[in-house]
Amino acid sequence: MHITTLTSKKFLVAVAIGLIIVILLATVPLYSPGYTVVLLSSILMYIVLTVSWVIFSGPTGYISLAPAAFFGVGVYTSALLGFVLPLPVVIGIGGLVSFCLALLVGALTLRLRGIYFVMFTFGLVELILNFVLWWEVNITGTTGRVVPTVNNTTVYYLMLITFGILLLTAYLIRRSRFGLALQSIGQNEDAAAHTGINVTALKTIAFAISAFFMGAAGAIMATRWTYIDPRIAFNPLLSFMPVLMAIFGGMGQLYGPIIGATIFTYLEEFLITRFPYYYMLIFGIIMVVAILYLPDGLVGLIQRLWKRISERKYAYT
Amino acid sequence: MKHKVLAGSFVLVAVAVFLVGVSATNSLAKDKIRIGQAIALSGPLAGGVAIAGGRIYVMWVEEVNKNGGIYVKEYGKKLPVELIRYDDKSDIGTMTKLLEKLILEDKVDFVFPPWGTAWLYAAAPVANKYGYILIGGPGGALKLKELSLPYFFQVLNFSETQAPALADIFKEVGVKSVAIIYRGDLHGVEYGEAMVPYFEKRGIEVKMKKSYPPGIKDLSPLLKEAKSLGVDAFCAASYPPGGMLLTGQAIELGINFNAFFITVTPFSPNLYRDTFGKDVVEGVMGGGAWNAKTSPGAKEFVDKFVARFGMEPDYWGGLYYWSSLQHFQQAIEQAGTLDQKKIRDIMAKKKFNTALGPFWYDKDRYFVNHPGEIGQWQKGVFEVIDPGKKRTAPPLYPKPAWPKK
Amino acid sequence: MLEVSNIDTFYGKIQALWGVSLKIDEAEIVALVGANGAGKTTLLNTISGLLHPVSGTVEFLDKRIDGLKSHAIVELGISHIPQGRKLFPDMSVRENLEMGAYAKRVWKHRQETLDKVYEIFPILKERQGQLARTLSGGEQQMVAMGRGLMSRPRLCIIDEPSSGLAPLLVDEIFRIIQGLRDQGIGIFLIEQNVQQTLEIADRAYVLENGRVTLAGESKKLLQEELIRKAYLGL
Amino acid sequence: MIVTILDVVIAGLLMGGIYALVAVGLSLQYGVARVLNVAHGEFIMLGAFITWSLYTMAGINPLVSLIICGPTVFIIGFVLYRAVFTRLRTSSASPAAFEGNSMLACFGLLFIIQNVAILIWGADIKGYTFLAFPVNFWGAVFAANRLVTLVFALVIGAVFYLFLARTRLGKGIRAAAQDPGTAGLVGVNINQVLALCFGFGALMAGLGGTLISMSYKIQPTMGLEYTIIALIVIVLGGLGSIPGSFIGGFILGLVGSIVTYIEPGLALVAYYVIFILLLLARPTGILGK
Repeated sequence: MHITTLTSKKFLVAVAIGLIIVILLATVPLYSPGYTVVLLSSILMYIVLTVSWVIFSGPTGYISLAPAAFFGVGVYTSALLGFVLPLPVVIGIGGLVSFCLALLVGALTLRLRGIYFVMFTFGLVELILNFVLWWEVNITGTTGRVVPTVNNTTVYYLMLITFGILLLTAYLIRRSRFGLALQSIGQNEDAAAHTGINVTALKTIAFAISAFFMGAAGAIMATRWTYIDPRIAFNPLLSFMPVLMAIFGGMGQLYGPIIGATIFTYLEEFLITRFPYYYMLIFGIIMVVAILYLPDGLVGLIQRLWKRISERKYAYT
Repeated sequence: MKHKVLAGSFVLVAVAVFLVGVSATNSLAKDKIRIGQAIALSGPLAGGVAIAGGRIYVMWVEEVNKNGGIYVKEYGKKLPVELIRYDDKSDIGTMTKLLEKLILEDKVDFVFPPWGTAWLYAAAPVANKYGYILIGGPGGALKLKELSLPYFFQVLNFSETQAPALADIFKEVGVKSVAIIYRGDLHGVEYGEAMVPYFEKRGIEVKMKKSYPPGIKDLSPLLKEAKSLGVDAFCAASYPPGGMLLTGQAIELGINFNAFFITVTPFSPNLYRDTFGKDVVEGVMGGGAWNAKTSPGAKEFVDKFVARFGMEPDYWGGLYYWSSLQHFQQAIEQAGTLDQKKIRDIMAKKKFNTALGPFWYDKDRYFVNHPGEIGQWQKGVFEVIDPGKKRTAPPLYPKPAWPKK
Repeated sequence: MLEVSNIDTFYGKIQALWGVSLKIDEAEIVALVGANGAGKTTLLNTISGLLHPVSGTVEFLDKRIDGLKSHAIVELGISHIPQGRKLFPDMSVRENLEMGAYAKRVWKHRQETLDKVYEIFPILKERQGQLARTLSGGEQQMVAMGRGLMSRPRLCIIDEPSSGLAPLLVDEIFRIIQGLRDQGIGIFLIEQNVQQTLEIADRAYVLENGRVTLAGESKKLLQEELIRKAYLGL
Repeated sequence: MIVTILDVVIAGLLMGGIYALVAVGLSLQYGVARVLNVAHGEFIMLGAFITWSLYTMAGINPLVSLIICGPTVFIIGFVLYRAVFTRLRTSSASPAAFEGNSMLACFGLLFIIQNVAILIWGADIKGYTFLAFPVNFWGAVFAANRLVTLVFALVIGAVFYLFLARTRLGKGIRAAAQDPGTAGLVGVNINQVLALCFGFGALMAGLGGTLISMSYKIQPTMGLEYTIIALIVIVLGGLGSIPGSFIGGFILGLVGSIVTYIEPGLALVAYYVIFILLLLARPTGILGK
């Protein structure tokens, strides 16, 4: 970034807004009622899943339906280690296990492209789900596990910190050579390979970084559920939600997925509680209409609005 | 950069609006009792909610309001009941979140349980944490006992009461060997495992015991294998999708056993008896037995249910939930307040009369006075065939062959 | 037969054609010459309905066609043989040719038309069961041309038929094009091979930066100093 | 022993027929129209519920319902394509963007259709009994309704294969799948053909729903389960290929049947193992290019 832009007014405004948001979020548990914390934790969870999904899938264009696998691995880590290790350690381990799984899977499969990669990642979730289910029923003789719980404020702060680290990571990746290389893979993978980029290694690392945060999110959220079984931990819904939220928000900018996940989750919550019997119908209609009129997501809408505002400004001056 | 600033302000406004919206609380004069329930209205569990249990809560609220409400001394009047229902999408994370919303934000007076064993398991500690009474409805895992939550009352505890009754019936009619299959989930594992020792203790040989994954589309190999082993009885611990598939395939393939038992599914007259036909299901055994003959209250409940919904209730937990709610209502009236702690203490100690007879909880807050354990379809009636005085009809053994169509 | 009057066409946000006018009659070969990026393909796509002009008109047999979709234009009798062959790779040669007769007007007669096309390109009859993807470049060009003829066109737009072909094959293709003219079909020919094209063409247009800069009989254009310098390298 | 092997193989083929039937329509929708229709199972569900309603309320034979369900669901699919996807195709920046956008739209449709079905029919499981008697093959016994389903699946698949291979419209559909731009140049009305194609995919789903309702109990939330099976089958067999869907379906059916015989708990694990191994070994599917 240029020195002049660093000191420019706009940048200061952006930093100020960012700071206010951070302060607001960090102090929420101090003054607002208990449920806000619960809802924000859940929104933050979806933001973490969506932003970490975008780290890999945004620039490369590979649509991964594996979030549920990495999230579930985190959930199980929490269930297995939660009673013996302190929670922050468990979260780290959950992330690391997901990271390693992603390295393995990535090295094996990232040569698959397009729909085949989509299907593979989806199959992976189901394979792990069904295998864990079989293992628990036939080898350990149970299907459910109890997860130690912590209070809501702790969950909230852990999720907020994870989100902060994730945001920083995502920002640094976008601005780094690494991010540029990922972008070029998305534009033209063969050309990228010819310019000397180690395509497979880069993709695998990006995939694993994104998996780390999903695993961490899983390890945190598991503490809210008390009881888990394979169908709960590896719920395929959690694979689809980040994709939908990212498309809904728009992937061109870092803030797109954040806005997408926030509005999506809040809207869902609103509909589910106000119109429990019609929620899917209304939500479905909103999804179809949104995609018809906002093909570039909310980011596209914001950019268009901004353009109109600034054009009008210039027109008057 | 420009649109980043715009986006930032956008988020800022959203956060502000959100916080303002959330912190606006409503303080009204007490004119009704508000009860919240996060339950599956969509997703894979919605079907189960519709056939078993989901309607009982609606009907109870209507019944209470028809009588003017629940009398609470503290307010000196009868308070009508309002049921606030949210859809948990069959997702456990959504359910816990909505339950906390009901408690913390909507500040409901009481909560009703979600649907499904695992869901109940997740809901119980949440309600307990806030000191809310949770009466366990549809779902009954023994493991919940381990958590020992003072505000949690368990209504269904079938796996430990049904298995011995089933073993006794089998011994009585002369079953020598059984095949057991069970669904790979908490329900299946608990029931599947629970049956084995009771059978073995009574000298009944377990020749086959296999799990199957939820979602499997063909159970015929299991039926054929059991048939080839020549077992007398076939027992399945499954949920409605598996139970319906299993029965359908047994009929289609003409594979019959002297005794055919499924834990969850046959209890539903609407789904099970009416889908396959009264003659077809003759002799099929199922868990969770009671019927209109069990008690006068049961008959009244069936009549009310038929009048309200145009069909019979399920003969699994329906009467239990209904009675647990009647017990709950009497506890509130006796407490004369809406204070959870006071009501809880009364519920834990007192015995009240309900549709299924006297209703009380044991020291672990488990309900034990069952009207029956094992039922069997006989001429279109789900008869209780437990040994002893609960029996409404003797067991039909061997089960007649599936009728040829 | 075809009359393009004063059209402006945009490619996305960029204006690619500026006030282009031209006409083609029956039984004549009209060539379009121009450098890469001059707007040749844009012009063809505008005629065949893949793009629509922002202003100006395209008339075919005295009927306006500039608002029609490409499938409707095929029905009227204009056939577009695209650059780079664009065959259906997983269909057989015969099926590819039959696709040329997809227009309702000619579908019923496809068998007779097919026989005629096989007369012009005997090699295609031998290869009729083969998948298009397995053919050589020359054979693929023949399929593309044969497919173009299957719609029994009044006007044939042929985009770069000689690209990537051996000289002997190019001669063959050009002979066939002349044969088509002799049957009364109008030909609009776009070619890199300017010398050979102008030799067989009756008239020609030169397109530069989206504008027609020269037009006239091709014999005369061949003598033009400008053409000789810019396109023939003489 | 021989009877056991015969048992396992026939059970696998019967199951495979159902899987193929479920997958064929999706293969068409994705292979040609490039819409990854995650609401495919919802169309199957609609077919099943229409059949159920006709059977239980008017006593109409489910095999007769095929004639009613197919066209009804076809019209729904066709209209939906014209209303949503035609516009989406032009507004999306690239084919890849269209695939993402159309998937999101299909999720919306999934929600809408499922909710409407719950409002109309209620969320509970429903079913009826039809042709539920055993048929004996050299000692191996099978359900009549599943045999009928297999026969119809094969007939429907064959008819549709011939339709694509022989008719003008069928050729237009195949041409549009291979190169939509050129198909337009030779006179194919692309928007119409894609909409028809989506409609035909829905039609197959509707017919599949009718046949499935003879063997399985149905509920409004059943769709996603079948969509997942269909996705596996079309990836196994090759996208857009009708014979591929049948090969993929039969492989899945046979694997399921063999594994269920040995260790039922691993049946679904086996599906995904096969699926993942095949993707790694031959990512374009057995009949894919």
